[in-house]
Amino acid sequence: MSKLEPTAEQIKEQKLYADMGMSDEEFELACNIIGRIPNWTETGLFSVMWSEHCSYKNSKPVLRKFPTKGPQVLQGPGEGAGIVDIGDEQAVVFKMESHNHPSAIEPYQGAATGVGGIIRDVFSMGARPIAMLNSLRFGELQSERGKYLFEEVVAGIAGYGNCIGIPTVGGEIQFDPCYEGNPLVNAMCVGLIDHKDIQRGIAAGVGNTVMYVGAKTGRDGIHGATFSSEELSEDSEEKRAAVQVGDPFMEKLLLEACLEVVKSDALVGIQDMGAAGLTSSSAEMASKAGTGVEMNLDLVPQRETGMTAYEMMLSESQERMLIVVKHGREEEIKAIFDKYGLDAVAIGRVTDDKMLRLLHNGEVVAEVPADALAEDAPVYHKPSKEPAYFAEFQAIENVEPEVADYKETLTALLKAPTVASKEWVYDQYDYQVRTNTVVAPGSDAAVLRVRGTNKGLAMTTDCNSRYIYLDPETGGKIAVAEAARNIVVSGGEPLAITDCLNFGNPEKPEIFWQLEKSADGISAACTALNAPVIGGNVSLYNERSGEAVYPTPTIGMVGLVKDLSHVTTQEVKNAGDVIYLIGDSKTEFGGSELQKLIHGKIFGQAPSIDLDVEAARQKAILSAIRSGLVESAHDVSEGGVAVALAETTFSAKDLGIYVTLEGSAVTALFSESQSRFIVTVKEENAGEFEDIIPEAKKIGVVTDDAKITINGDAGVLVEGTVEEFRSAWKGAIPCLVKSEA
Amino acid sequence: MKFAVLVFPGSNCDIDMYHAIKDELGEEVEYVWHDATDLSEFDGILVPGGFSYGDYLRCGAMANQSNVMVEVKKAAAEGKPVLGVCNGFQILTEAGLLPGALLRNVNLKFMCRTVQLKVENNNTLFTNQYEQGEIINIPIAHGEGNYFCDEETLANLKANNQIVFTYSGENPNGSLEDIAGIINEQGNVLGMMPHPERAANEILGSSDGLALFKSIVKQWREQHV
Amino acid sequence: MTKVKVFVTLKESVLDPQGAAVQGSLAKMGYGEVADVRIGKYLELTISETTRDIDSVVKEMCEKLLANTVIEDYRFEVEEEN
Amino acid sequence: MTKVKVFVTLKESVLDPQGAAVQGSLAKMGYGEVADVRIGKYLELTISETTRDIDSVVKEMCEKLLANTVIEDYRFEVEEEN
Ligand SMILES: Nc1ncnc2c1ncn2[C@@H]1O[C@H](COP(=O)(O)OP(=O)(O)O)[C@@H](O)[C@H]1O
Ligand SMILES: [Mg+2]
Repeated sequence: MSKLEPTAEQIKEQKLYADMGMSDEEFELACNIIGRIPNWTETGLFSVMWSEHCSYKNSKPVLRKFPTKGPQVLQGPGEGAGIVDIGDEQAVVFKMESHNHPSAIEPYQGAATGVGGIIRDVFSMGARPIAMLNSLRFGELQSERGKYLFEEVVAGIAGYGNCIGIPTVGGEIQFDPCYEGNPLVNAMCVGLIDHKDIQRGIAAGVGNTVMYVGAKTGRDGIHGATFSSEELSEDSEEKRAAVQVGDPFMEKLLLEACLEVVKSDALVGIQDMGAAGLTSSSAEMASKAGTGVEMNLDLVPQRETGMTAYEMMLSESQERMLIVVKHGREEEIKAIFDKYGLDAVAIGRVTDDKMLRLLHNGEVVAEVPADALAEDAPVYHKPSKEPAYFAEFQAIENVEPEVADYKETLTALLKAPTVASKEWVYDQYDYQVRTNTVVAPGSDAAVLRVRGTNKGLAMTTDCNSRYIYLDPETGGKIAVAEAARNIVVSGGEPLAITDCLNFGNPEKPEIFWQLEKSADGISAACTALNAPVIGGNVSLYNERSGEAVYPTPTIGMVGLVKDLSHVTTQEVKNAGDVIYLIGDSKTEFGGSELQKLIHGKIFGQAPSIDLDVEAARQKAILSAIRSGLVESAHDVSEGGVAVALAETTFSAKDLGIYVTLEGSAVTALFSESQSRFIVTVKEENAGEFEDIIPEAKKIGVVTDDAKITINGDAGVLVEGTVEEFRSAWKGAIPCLVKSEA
Repeated sequence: MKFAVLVFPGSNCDIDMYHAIKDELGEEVEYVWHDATDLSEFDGILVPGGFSYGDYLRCGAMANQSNVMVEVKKAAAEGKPVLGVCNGFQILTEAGLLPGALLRNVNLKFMCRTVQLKVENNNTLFTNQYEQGEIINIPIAHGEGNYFCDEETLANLKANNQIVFTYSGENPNGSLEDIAGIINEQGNVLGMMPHPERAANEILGSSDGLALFKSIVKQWREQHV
Repeated sequence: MTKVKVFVTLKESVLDPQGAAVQGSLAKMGYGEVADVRIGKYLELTISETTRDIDSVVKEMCEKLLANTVIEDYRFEVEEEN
Repeated sequence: MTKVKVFVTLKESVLDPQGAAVQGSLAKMGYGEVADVRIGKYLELTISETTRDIDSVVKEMCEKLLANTVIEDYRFEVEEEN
């Protein structure tokens, strides 16, 4: 395999760097930094570290907009994962990451290794991973390929998460044609840590030892980060180096060993080898510490023979970590990894010259300033331009669609895959392992208890990308607000968010505009709802054959449930309870499920949102929950009030609802106006509840007949048994997956 | 009473088992690593669920090669209670401590949900706190829980009353005769796919599993006072 | 180095849901002529020089680990050394 | 009826976590001479009389369903009809 590598001159003259995704200017910059033409290995180091995936060179200016501070934030963006205080010297650690392009090529392994990667980010901070969530986007399950991608991605997430023994407790899935060729697979991991155990990825202390731990390095995933920073095309399959295969068993051992190692004061720094593997971990750890790192690649555990320095440095083999250990104490650390049967090999040392220096076969094969790789990537302020469609959509007036049969329409909405039950999916996830899952998938946010305390953690992922496509700024606000609503109705108080910005090609000004505007919206909502951004991930170039996906900045939010007695779920609890609707239903159908159902596409204005109203309402609802007045709570999202009401009955035992909605029927039933909630309260608590939320409107009662009855101003709008609606809602996805195209 | 929770590389329900015993049952319990060579200090052996050795090759196959399994066989022969749950059940069948084998679920998918079990035999050291025929809610979480054995073995299981739990209503995985849990002939080794340790506290949805552990302790106390 | 190929298959009497699923998919895809599919494992072992008798060593490994003889059959082929 | 045996194996450079774990177990069990284990799938297809060319039909099925050619290689043997 070791064919002759091109010389520095050849790289320059034949512009070989271009194949690695480097521009002429970038190559020139690299030459200037090191004062000569980089050799093949060095060119590889620059190209991968300066890829969008590693350097955020196109998205940095946008990310700077995010509010990242707050008294609760212990670690903001910049490390493997962000950290938020939850009291009692404990903290929660979380982050979300994409694995879109690998999943488009090999959905099972792509999704599985995505899960593995984000778990490593969390335990490399010293935290015990306690839960996984995900956010997925697919085409509409009409084509065989589309179904295959969906089934395999879900199986991959399940396969990895179940095996490693971290419960997958929540997520969200939307189906739209724009994701057909470029599905989105975002995985989020939440961990728990004691303040004293918090680790950082630094190579501090000149003379300390750099150790390689975990799986052996192979030729898999070489240039993965670069690949993620390009559009998908027909020849993507060929372009891809060997696909990475996840080994959750190896990762389980690595996880347990690392959590033992972080208790040792011999450990100085730890970082996972994610994108750009050995290169990014070593360069970043040195750069953060203001040191250099020298590594002898002959010592790197290798799975294949004859690997070159270039291949080793750019490999993205999974389940590996780089750690820095106090000089002289390597054996203690090695003993811990030995117990788990893992490789732990000293491969280098920390130096004082700020260089990343690589030795191979007795020669220095690369010598590059660590900062140049980790910090000095060029930053681009891409041109931004409002797309023509936006003005067109804004000019369309909000009108109420015509609906002939309300019951039929509600049933059709419940069957729409985006609204339908996701049980087919989460049935495949072990959401209970570790026995902390108090609220399992199926309600709004998942809630886990914090063992040994009376606290809980609520968590959710949300993003209605249709609204964001229509109006990125408003849609960005809604995404954060919706996540917060899900936390609040579950009894939690939002702590912070992580985000995953999935967009098309940022070199197109219209795409960059979407990115910018939605970041503005997200920032505004985070500020209003007191939920700073503590980390995230950017995935650009989500396009297939020139068609971009909807702008999809997924939000992952974690909230604190101060007392487990506050935990609230969406299903109604007792016959006779009063049902309240909070918030007005306006003529807002842009991007709604109803619009999609009727027209087969979305257009017009996104629903409006007033962040002050949103914040005040969320506060009021949380305070009513904490006062013990609330039996069930649910936010209104896709499909409007009718869908939300129906959902409150689906896991209730033999209960039904009888409600009367005011105003124009279609709007009352199906509008997607924001900041609305459905809450049930025991009759005897109604007065006290109304004192806390005077704007709450009594719309009906919980019944014991397992029927859904929704009346309008002029009589019955929808009437049927819970069972008929439930079976439509539950059966939709299994039916789509099985049916032939 | 003192319990051992075995830990193999890749076990992941070990802490669930540990906490069910310690926090919910209030008995003594310790983790025991797979290379242990002595289990004599323990009164009961718990083989937890998870993915020992990744469940690569075949569920439970590699775990069965561990040192500690020699000791488990010894403990079983001495009549100590041995409980295998999920992957633990698979390991016990691989070890030959229980007959039959567990195949892939008929729908070929991993399944996580709470199912109803029927107590088919309450006259065992694991089930004396249940009513005969009682229906209990216990979670399952497995991809290979489809119990299989040959006809002769099945006839024996029936004749000796070794079928302890069956799935009631829905059979989630295609198990022969709806079998969810079986006991050995001597009556001291139980294997089951559902997770009683996950049903030990109402806050997690059910506490129906607790009676199983209470049964073990009751019997042991009766014999050791 | 000796290469050994081990084939592990489910016994005739044991149901093979995975094989049945594949057969069903093939039929849907237009391969109705595939009447039956059975899925097993195929292992390639690379064995370095040993003083032991390869056949009996491999048999032992199969019995102890590679196959579960309650539900599976196995057979193996030892390739010429090279 | 024609019997076809299909062997699906992971590509050379693709990690085989199963094989690695089995090799580790065998070593612990005292079979240190097993230097490498790779695990693949072994399928037996029973094909009823067909007018199509068996070789090309099987190849098609492998490409479309039986092997995941992104990470796997396959080969097959057609047995004598009987
Ligand atoms: N990919 C997934 N993985 C796990 N759980 C999921 C997934 N998608 C949806 N769910 C669960 O299904 C329930 C409904 O999801 P969703 O309709 O997105 O809720 P909401 O509108 O309240 O955000 C939630 O409990 C959610 O966690
Ligand atoms: Mg919700």
